[in-house]
Amino acid sequence: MSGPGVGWYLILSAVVFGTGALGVMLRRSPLIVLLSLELMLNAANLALIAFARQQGDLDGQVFALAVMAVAAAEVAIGLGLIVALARRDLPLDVDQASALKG
Amino acid sequence: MLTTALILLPVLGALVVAIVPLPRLATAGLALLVALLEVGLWIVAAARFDWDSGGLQLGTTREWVESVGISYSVGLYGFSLWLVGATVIVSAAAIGYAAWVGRERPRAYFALLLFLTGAVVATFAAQDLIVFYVAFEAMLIPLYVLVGVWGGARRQAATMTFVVYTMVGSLLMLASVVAFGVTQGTFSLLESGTSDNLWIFLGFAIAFAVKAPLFPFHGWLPLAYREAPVEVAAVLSAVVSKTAIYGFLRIGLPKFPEPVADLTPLVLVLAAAGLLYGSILAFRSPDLRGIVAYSSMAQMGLITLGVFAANDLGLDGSVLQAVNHALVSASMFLLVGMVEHRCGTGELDALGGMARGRPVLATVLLVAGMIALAVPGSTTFAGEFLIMTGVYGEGWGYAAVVALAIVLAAMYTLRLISAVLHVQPGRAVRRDALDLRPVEVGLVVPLLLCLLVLSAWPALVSQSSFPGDRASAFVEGSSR
Amino acid sequence: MGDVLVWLIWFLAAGGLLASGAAVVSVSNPFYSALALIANLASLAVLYLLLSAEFLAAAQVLVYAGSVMVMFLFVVAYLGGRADAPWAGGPPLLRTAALVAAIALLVEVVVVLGLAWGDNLSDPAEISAAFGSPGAIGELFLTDHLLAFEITSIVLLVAAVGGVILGTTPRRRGENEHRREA
Amino acid sequence: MNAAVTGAWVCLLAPLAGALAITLAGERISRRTAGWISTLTTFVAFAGALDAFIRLWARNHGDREVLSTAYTWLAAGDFEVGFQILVDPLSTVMMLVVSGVGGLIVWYSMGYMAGDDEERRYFAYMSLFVFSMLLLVEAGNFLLLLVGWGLVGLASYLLIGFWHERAEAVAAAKKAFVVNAFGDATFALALVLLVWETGTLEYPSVFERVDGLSSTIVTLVALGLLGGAVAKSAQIPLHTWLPDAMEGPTPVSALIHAATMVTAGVYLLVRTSPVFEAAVEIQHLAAILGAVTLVAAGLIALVQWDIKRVIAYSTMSQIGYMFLAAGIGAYGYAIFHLMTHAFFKALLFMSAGVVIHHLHGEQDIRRMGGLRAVLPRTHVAFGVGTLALVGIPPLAGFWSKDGIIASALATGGVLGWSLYLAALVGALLTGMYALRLYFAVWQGPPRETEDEAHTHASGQSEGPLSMLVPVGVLTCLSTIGGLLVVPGLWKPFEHWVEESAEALVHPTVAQDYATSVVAVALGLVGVWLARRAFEHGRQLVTDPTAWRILERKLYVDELYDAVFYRPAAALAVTLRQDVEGPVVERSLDEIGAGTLHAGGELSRAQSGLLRTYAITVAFAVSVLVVVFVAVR
Repeated sequence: MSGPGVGWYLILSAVVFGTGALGVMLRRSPLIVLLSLELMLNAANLALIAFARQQGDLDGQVFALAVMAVAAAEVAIGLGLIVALARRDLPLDVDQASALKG
Repeated sequence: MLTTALILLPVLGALVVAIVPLPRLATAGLALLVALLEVGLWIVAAARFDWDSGGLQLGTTREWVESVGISYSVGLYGFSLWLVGATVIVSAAAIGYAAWVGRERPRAYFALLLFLTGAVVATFAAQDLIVFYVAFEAMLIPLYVLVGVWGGARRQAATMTFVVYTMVGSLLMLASVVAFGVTQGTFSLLESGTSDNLWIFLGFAIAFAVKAPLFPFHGWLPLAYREAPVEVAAVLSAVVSKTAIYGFLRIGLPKFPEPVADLTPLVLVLAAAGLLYGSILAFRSPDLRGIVAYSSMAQMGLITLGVFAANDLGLDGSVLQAVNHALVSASMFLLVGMVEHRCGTGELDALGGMARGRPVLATVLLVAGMIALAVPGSTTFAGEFLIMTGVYGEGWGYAAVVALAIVLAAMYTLRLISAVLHVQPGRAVRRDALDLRPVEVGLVVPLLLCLLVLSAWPALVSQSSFPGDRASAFVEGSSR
Repeated sequence: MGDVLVWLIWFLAAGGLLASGAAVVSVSNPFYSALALIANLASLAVLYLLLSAEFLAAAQVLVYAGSVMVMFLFVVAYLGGRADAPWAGGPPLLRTAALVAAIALLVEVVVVLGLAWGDNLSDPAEISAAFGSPGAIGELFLTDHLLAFEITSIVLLVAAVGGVILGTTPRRRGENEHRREA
Repeated sequence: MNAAVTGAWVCLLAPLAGALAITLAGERISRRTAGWISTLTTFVAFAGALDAFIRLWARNHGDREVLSTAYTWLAAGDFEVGFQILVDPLSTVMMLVVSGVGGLIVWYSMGYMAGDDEERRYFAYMSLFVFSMLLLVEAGNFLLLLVGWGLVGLASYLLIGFWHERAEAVAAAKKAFVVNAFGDATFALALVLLVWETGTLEYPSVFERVDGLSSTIVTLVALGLLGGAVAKSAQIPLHTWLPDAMEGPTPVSALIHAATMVTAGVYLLVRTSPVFEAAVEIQHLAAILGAVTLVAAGLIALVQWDIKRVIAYSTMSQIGYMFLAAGIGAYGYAIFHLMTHAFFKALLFMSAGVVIHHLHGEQDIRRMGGLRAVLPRTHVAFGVGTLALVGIPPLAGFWSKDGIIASALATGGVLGWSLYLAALVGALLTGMYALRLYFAVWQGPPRETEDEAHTHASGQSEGPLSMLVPVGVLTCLSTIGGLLVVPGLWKPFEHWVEESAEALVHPTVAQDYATSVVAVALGLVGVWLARRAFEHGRQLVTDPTAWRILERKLYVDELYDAVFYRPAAALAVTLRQDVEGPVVERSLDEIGAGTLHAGGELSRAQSGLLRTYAITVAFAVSVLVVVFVAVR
């Protein structure tokens, strides 16, 4: 393989993952939280695919595909929730959706 | 394969009973039929069992989670087969009693009882720690529900204490199971070696001590035995408590030789204390169930003494006594239930004089009581004698405690018998309270017949419980 | 020469990835945020190609950027102006903690990678030409990972049903209320 | 199988079969049938015993010990105990006594119990008792002996409490059982020691190995066995249950509490004599306890008003003689006295039973008197029994009791002389209390009310044939039964028994005759004293303090109550109130409350804020990464 080694891809993946995590932890808009989550999932996918390349084993790619499917499912549910929130005229703010407070 | 069948039959029976919407009577009949089939299956198993070798038989082992060494592994040793035998017989009697009394929501009730039976059998057959743990826990679920839904007035409190105690024990045991399995690289009891880790052993020991219950861990016992439906109390004290003994015999002693050696004095002292404590409390208990419950606790102390004596006599004696106590305790609880059913109370003050005009009740209660107090010649006496002789090896004091307990047992059992049967009728005893009905006789007498057969030949159990009748060699692990 | 080209493409893709990622998180309008994520996905697809994952790259673009993000944009548009929420807010302690946690994770990963750098991270296995082709992946899915495949499909189905239920329930209740009022 | 053994097995199992048959048949058979089943099976047992005896007799001297094992009853590891019987001279004698006297008494019961509505139960219990007693005497090892030992206790419990609606009867039954359970427990402890020290419980093997044991062990074993014997035979200090046991039906008192079960302790001492000979202090202790009991019981008997209690104390006293004999090694005489005592004491009880039957359950001798005219035949029987008890030649008691006293004389030393004196005092006391009873019941003016006299004037007054025949047979046996041992002339009985247990002392003929003169003289003095007291209408014990102490049985009951029962009961109450309640049960509440509290505190962490959760997870993950790296 020419070009950068797997390690570089992994570092890239880590940085994107960290960015996504920051978004999840800092943003209050549920839409952006959801988008940040996608970012984290994609970072993980990148790592999976990088390892698959390095090991020469397709299992990693298969796994990444499964992750994509699950991410799609997650988006469907997440958007459904957001829409439901909006329908009930609730504020779109994760800090105010705290009915599960113990 | 036969072992798997013994486990699955009641579980599948429970499913069928729970799902098929039959009328009340048909449900009860179906459940009883399954229970009797289970007894029949046990007889087949006993007939196929090679008693001369006494080693692990009729088993199945299938890989389950290979990477961490979990397998579905079940099978029976001589002593497991005897314990399973006691279980299936007691369960059949309990289910029969429930059918006779007629519990509310019969489908759920009988399904739970059958499931309980299957779980207990699986516990006695488990040869893999994970299987053991799963079965041990599966046993608790129906018990929680049976006590919590069908129990007496204080059933909530009874269930809560029972849950708290058993869950603490279970969690400790889970930790120990995992720790043991991971350090050994396998969860199979057949393949794993021994461990000298005191803490892992303590996790198991406390779980078993709660289940038995041994002396300071018996806080759940008085309420649970008083509030549970009487046939559930019978199963609880008769066979569920014996899973602790199986645990000690199959896991505690063989797998943890050094911790056992370190802790034997402590366990023996606690067991002896429990024996006396239970006997003394039984002696002043104000109601029938209290007497039977505390005497049950005393007996568990006695059996534990035998186990931890860890010689041929003690171990054979404790298996024999475990089987005996299962049958005795179930008969006593069922009889208590029958008396309570007639009088509406188990208060000793309100009872009495029931012997007059009720010869069958009197005879049956007397026979059960005499076997319970270990009159010489009974199989319980044989068991106590073996345990007493065995535990003498650990110190003369223990043998003396057992001897003292014999006297106390005579005192509290006679108190129970007299309070029910003798002198003038008590205020709760109606003149027209019936003698035992044929159905009731049919429930209790088979248990007593088993006891009488064992009394005529206790060696039947004591000789065949361990491979080659070398109990101490078995627990020392050389035969694994 | 080929090496240099690959490095160049890699740098471009990586730069796009990081920049668009930062944009996703930092832009205050979800609409732009979603657009930035599309750019992010496109950069990723390029990286996948470099890693011989042709099928995944295509799927990434078609499924993710194509359909999932479109759904996103639809929702953002549907919610309209109300969707705006303040960027951060909350106690400053929270913000600090979030930063610390994210940086800690990053540092840890980098340290771990650094520890393992010398092992065999830089000498990837030899692969055949079919590596990452739809055929190879499809074969794996229908043989070794059949169960995972089926379960994924069930998850998707459940998610679809869930989405429908989440979207429809309140409207029905609203209708009933209207009827009752009328 | 050896023929002698066959008879013994038949002897053992016939009563068991009877008991089972009666229990299982329930109400399908009449009461009378139940009585006949019980009686006949007991006589079948007697026939079996006779057969065993004759066949054993036919064998050569020194070859009269047959051990027969049916199957392994209990086994664990190397330890095995068979269901086995030992047929030897000693056990055949006991078999004959038990099944013979037992058969007569069961037969007698059919008349005595007629009309009781639970006759079937009664006969089932009686058969069970006979089986248990036979098991006790035939047992071929210690454990089976203990089994029989416990089962006779059970049967005794059942029969004492037979009239279970009477609170006294139930209490007496419980007391008897618990005291005997204590004895069983010490007995069992002795067996535990034997198992550990000798590895076996078979008589011959144990007796072979007993000499090799340390003296401490042997002493403890002997002490344990003695505890069992003392409890079963109601010797001081475990004697309190026997007088109370008189609450049971009179035939039960005759069979269990006079003729057979209570003498089991003596049988035990003789059967296990090698153990006691190896622990000679304990053997002497048995003799001393016997001597104390025979005097104390004789004294207490002087102040009793209940006809059955007088006889019960006399039983204790006579068993004291047997203990004395066994304790000094006069085994032949101990067993001989056991047999003659079974004859004349059963006779006394059964004739007392006729009296009680006649008086509709009246047992107080103050309301009796002058029955001689009403019950002439019973009077003769009772008179023979009384004289045999006192030891007037040539009646049965004379030969056996004087043999014991002479053996004490032959033992010599301080111990021998003390025992000798005690035995002689006992002889005097026997004359006093026996004749006091006789005079109070039979002589003097009739004290019956008129209509009672009428009721019984119709010839049936002495009961049905089933009562009279056994009384008659026992009268004959009490008269001639002692002739089996005539000092200086022949002693076939003694020789027979000593094949099983070689005696340690053999009184010379001179000692025998000298003793006889003294003892008979003392007995006659006792008779004379009783006669004088009766004629003057006063009691033999005149001092009120002494009377009270004796009437309260030397306060032993009160002592046990204060030392054992009350502390145990108090301990139970204390444990229940102060340990079980507050510590065990309350701790649960505290655990529950603590859990709730902790839950409340912990639930604060559940803020409901998504972002805090996310941050927590992130921190947790970063910690986990460190852990994983560190672990590797």
